Amino acid sequence: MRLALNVFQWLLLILAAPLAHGIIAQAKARLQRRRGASIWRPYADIAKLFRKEDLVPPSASWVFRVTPLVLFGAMASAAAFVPVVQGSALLASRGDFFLFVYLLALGRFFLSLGAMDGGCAFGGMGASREALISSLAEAPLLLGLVAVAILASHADIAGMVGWTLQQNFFKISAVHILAFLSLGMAVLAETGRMPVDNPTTHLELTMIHEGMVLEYSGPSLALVEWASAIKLHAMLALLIALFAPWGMAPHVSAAPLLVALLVYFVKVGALMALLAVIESSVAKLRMYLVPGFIGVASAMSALAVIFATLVKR
Amino acid sequence: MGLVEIAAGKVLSSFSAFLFLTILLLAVARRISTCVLLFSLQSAIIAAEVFAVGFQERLAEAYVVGALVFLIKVVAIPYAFFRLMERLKTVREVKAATTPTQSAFIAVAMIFLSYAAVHSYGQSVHVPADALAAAVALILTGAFLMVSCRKALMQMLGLLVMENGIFLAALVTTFGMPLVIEIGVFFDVLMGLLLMGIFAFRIRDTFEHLDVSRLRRLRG
Amino acid sequence: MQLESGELPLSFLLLMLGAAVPMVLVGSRAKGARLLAAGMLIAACLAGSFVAALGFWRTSSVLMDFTGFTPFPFTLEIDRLSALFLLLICVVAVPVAVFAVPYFEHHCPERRRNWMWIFFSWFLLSMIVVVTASTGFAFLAGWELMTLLSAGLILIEGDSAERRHNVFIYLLMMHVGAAMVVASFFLFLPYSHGLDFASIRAGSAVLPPAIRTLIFLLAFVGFGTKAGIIPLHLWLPRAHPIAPSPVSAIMSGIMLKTAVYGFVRFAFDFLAGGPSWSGYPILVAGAVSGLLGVLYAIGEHDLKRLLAYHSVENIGIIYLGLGTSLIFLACHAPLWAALALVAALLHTFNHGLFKSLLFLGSGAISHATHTVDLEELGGLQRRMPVTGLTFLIACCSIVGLPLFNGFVSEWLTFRSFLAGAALMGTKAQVVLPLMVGVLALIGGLAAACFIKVFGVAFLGRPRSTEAEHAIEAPLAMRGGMTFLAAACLLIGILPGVLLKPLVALAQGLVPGAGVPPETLAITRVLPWIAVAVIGIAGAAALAAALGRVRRIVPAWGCGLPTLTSRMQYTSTAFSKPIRFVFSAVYRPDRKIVRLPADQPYFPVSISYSSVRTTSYEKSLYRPFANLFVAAANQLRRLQTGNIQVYLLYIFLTLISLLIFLRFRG
Amino acid sequence: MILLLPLVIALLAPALILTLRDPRAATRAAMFAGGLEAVSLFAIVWQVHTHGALEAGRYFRADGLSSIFLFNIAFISSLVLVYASGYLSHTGEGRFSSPRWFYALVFLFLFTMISVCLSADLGLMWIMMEGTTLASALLVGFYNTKGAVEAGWKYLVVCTVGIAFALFGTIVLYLAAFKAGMNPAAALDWVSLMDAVSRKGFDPHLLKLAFVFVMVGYGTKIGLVPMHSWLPDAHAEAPTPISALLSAVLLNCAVYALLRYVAIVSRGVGPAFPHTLLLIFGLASMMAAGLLILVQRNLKRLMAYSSIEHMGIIAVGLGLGSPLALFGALLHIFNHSVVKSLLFFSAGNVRQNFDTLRMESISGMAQTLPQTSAALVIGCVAIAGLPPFSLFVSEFAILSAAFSEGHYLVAGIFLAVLSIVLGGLAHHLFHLLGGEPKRLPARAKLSPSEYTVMGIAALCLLFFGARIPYLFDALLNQAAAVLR
Repeated sequence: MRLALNVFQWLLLILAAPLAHGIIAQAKARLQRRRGASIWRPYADIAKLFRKEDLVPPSASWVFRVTPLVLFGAMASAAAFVPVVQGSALLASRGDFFLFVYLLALGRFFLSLGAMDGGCAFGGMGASREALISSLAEAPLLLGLVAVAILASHADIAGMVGWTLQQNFFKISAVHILAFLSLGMAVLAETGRMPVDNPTTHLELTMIHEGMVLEYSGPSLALVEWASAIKLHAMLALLIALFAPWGMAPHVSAAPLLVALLVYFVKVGALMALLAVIESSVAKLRMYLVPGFIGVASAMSALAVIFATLVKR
Repeated sequence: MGLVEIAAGKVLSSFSAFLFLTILLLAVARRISTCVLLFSLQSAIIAAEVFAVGFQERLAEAYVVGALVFLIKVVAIPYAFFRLMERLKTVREVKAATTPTQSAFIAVAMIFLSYAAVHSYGQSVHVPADALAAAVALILTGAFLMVSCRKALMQMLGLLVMENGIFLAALVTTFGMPLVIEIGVFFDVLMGLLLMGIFAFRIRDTFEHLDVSRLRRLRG
Repeated sequence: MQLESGELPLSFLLLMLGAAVPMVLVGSRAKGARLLAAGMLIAACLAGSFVAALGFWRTSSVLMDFTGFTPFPFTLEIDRLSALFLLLICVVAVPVAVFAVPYFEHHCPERRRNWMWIFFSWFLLSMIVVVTASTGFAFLAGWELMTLLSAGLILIEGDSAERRHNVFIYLLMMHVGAAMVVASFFLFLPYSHGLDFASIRAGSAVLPPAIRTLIFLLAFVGFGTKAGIIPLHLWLPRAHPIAPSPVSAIMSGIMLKTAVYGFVRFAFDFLAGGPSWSGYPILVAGAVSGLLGVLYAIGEHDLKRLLAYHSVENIGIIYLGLGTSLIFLACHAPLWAALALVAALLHTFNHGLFKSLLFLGSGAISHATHTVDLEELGGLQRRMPVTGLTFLIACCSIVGLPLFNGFVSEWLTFRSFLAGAALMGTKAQVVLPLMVGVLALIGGLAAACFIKVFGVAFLGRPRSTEAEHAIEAPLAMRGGMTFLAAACLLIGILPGVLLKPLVALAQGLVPGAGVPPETLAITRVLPWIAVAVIGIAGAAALAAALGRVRRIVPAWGCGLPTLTSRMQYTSTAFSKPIRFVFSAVYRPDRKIVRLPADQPYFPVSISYSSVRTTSYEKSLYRPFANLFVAAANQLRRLQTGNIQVYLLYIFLTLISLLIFLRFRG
Repeated sequence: MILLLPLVIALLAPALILTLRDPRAATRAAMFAGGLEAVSLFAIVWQVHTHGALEAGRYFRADGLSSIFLFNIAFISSLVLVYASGYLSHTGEGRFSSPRWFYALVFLFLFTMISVCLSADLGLMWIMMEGTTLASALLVGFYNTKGAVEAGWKYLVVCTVGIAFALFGTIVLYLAAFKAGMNPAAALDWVSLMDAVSRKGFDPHLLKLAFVFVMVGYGTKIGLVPMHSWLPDAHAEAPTPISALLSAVLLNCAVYALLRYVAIVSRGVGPAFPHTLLLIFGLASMMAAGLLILVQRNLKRLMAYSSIEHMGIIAVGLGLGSPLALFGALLHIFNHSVVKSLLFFSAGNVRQNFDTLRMESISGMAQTLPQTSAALVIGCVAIAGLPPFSLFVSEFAILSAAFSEGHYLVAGIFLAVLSIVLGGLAHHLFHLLGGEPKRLPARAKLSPSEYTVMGIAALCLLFFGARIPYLFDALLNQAAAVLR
């Protein structure tokens, strides 16, 4: 039963990921007083791409072709770490957040290689910029998680969520606020959202993530897009699970689970709205201001770790 | 025994006055030939001293040694020096690095120093202080000559003066070393002088001077 | 020589290593003789792996005693720690030797090939002596020989002023380091009966604290010089690139590890943790080496220099683990000390595997293209598929991606940092968790660097005609690389193979330690992750491949007719953003020259150069060396050539001695 | 009576050789005499080993300590004579500088050195020590060039002055014995002195005074800083076989002479005083020579400074005084002799091939003179104290003694100097061996005689690095027993 629930959570994270993209796009459109496309459009896009032919540059090797698969595999596996409606997940108690973060890194590593394999300038440019941002963003991401882990005295995600669930919402500490902020910033950098990267840009010189996937088409592009949607969704879900898990089902039975699912939708919806607000109100940072942005996140996360150890004392 | 010792000391100390005089003169002498003569005189004094010791201590060996000193140091070596100077046809000046006045003061200082040294080290050795001081002063003078004079011949002479001092020290402290050893030492001194003579010729032949302070090709 | 039961394999190994030599000497110019020598060497290494495996998994202690023969006690003994390193040496040496057979034939001048093999086998033997020695004499003899023979191998390879200078720096630094190692051994002497390890262990119990501290610091700096921690790394990026690739592989993959072995032997086995603060300098050295090492690596475009800097980085990671372990030891937390030690030792082993694989890959590249300059490479994946795949596996391993072996050790290191948070009320409680950030930064930058390396060298279009006409390496080379790559994957997915005996080893070195649960956790979870990632990727492949057409079309060229290789990002361009952000580390001296100068907007050529100006040699070592040379010149001046002055020296010596005697004697 | 055999041979040989005008006949005669000499010396060593100390009259005696030096003399002089036979084949006839004069003087030189080691009387020892200077001065000036004459003069004068102080020291010791009531005839015999010095209560003040003078005197001959000034000149300007003899035998003989005094004085006033002086001079020599090696420009001067450094090491070993240190120091004496001969032989080949020893005008030797280069590399590795060569063993022994005695400062300086020296040697060696050859050698291959001696020296270094033969070990222990 629990296994089925875990598989359900996992499928939810994967299958609803394009929907999350669609909702954010819709929210942004509304904020910008546009009508916007349907929230289901990402599904249509993916379906359409799956039907198209796969164009491969002449210089590309098998690395180029394998990259979308590895990326999708890594992201989908990472999604198995994140609890959604109850305090555990498929791999949440076996693996820890380091594994989660490094699975994301695995995907990113291959995506960058795939970009370099295209043999044109934009792939290299995108990979180079991504390399800078992601190498810097890894530290605040891990440190933020470490702060929470120290408070929870658990390194596995299930344990961390379980600990938070037992806490009173109103007794939340400064560590949580700092960690949440730094993690949020790191998530923005990791998933390539504003103000670090503009996911909807079509101006080559400002592209990072888009630059990397420029040479992909057809099913490969579909997998890449889907994988990045999963990544965003999983990270949002992780933020929720770590900092606002309240409402998750305490035990496996139908009614609490349904409530938990609804509560989850509300919470993730709120986060998406927040994301949309940020994306509509903030300009993209210049490339060389990004390290400063990540630096702030790193400082906050380090502070969070220090506070966490002080709190534990 | 004590009486004999005191008597020997008196005899020996009276000689040491003459030795100090030769030291002073050696320091201020400007010509090599003068120095050689002074060395000869000095050796004669020492030879006399050897005989005195031999007489007082009734040591037959001492007479042999005295005769050797006389023959080698008073006669043979000065003669060889004069021959050498003739053959080398070199400038006769000493060419010291110090002026005569300075040298004189240094010589006086060295005599004082040797008295001080004998005073400090010679306490336990019950020998006449004057004679031992003279020996030490001779060693110091020899060293001074070798350091201050630029002529190869003067370095040889300085070495001989040092050797005189060591010999005298042995004489006044222990009435001389065993005869075989003394003869061996004399032989070494002679051979050393011979070799230095050979080298003096070679220096003159290859460098066309005898100024050892200008032998500075090899350094560092 | 005393023979005991059970050491037959070891004697076999030693004999084989020695026996390779006369074969080559006698065999003159014939290739067969060299093949025979290589074969014997490989057989010896296989036998050695067997002995080591027995020692490592079963702890069958093996002893060889030459004491009756040699002037000082010379015994070899394999305990678990030795067995681990012996295993590393033999396991890495086999594929490297296989790789070296065609490599030496192609790259060494005819008359030097035999010497190459002779030195190569002696070099391996010296390292085996180092890790199995159980007396100070044997250890130090092996230690010095190791340096000497590796320098010989570098010098045989070729001759140029730069090479000589680099070998000079290598030799000198190694000697100074060895002097400290010598001192740290001998400092035990007044308190132990001899220099055999058992007496040293016994003697260390009665060491006064000051001597204990001194030994620890000397061992730290002495072994650190060999390991290449910053700022003692000066020789490392100089010596590795100029060695033949198989030798670089051994030097970087194994030789550096002997320093780790020595340090672990001293800090854990002999000193049982050293002074209470001992972990912190190690931790700082590890962090500094890791960060700066990877940053310097990113700035390089000579592949072998880049890899050499990555050795610095990885040694940094190993030292982070060792430092953490020492901190835990000082805080009386044996379980976590064991965890951190396991992490460090596993990373040592892993680094041996993937770094030698990387250097072999660079050898295959230079074999195919005659260059290791990244700017001249590109598109090799299509031309050298096996080299490319194995190199990619090595890249993933060194970056620490899950499913590859580097991840396991880095993960264990992360977890030991995290465990530090539970050390209530100590400095470590704050410091260790923060190290997570440092290691994360190191890992992120390493990933950036290897995206650059693999992307520029193997992917995209070739940047030179040599790269365009590259052909795959010969079978032996491919075989060697494949073996190592398989080992990386095996440990990456099933780390339990090594972890179990490693935990036992750590328990031996850290008294009172249990089995760290983390080691069990990672063993359990990784196969699942592998199944998940590969399964999902496979499913996605099926889904994407169903009835779809794949068509090869030129990439869009912004309207230009074709894309050329000059339009690709170069290695320098790729690393530009990171170098820009960390310009404080590089202090680059950038120059842009536009020609002709009077037409800035219509240049015929633009050349850009960016040189790192931070130089340890200039700012740290030069002044030191100059000091000695200045002192020597002063002394030289005292030797004036004037005999009167010489005599004066003698007189003054005598007089000062007399004065000394008068007043003090 | 066997004791007198090598002395007689060494005295008769020059007379025989000087009568032979044909250089080849002279060479053959010298080889023959050298062979006899070596055999007779080995016979003495064997006799001492099996029967204990030998005596011949009042003036000659050999015990364990002398036998190890005699062994050294026999081994090195054989190597040198064989090497010289090839080296001198091109030397013409001149006043005191023809092959027959060369061999005659070499045998005289050997005579004096063997006598030093066989003397039972400190006075005789002094005479023979001075004799070594006299016998070798002409050999140092053998080439009669400006440099050779200058070096010869400096050698003669500086050593004679130094030795004069040793005579003074001997006299002071004699005085002490005399005052303590010893029979004057026996008062210079080292056995009776060693016996009497602890029993009869010599004046400690006089003993110390004597030792200071002897230390400075024989220290000059050993080449300890700051009395070393003659050494680089003489070694660099002498013909190569003589450089080897000076460095590998003469310096050791001076060490032997000093050791006799150390043994006596240690019994009289305790070992602390002589050992302190040895340590001070040893360290000064190591440091100064180690630094000076860095800035040398002449290959043989470089090696001369290395000799000074190694004499410093030996002095430090003797100054530490523990059994292990003595073992190391005595072993180091032999090891250093072998390696230094090897190095000087290689330097001789360099000189014969390029007609210069200035290191800046030589390069690319690895290509042009591969065999000599190999010898040079082996020699430099060995002399830097690296395994697998024997100097590693002896330095290991001295260092471990320094540490176990708690002389941390000494040990620290020792280690630092070793690194400095390695740096200097590697720097010079790379320059000589690497790069493009500046000129072509006269003859690239070694002659069989050169090949043989250099091979023997190298193998000896290697062998002693792995194992000290039983006989040699026994000799070392006998020698060390004398000093304790």
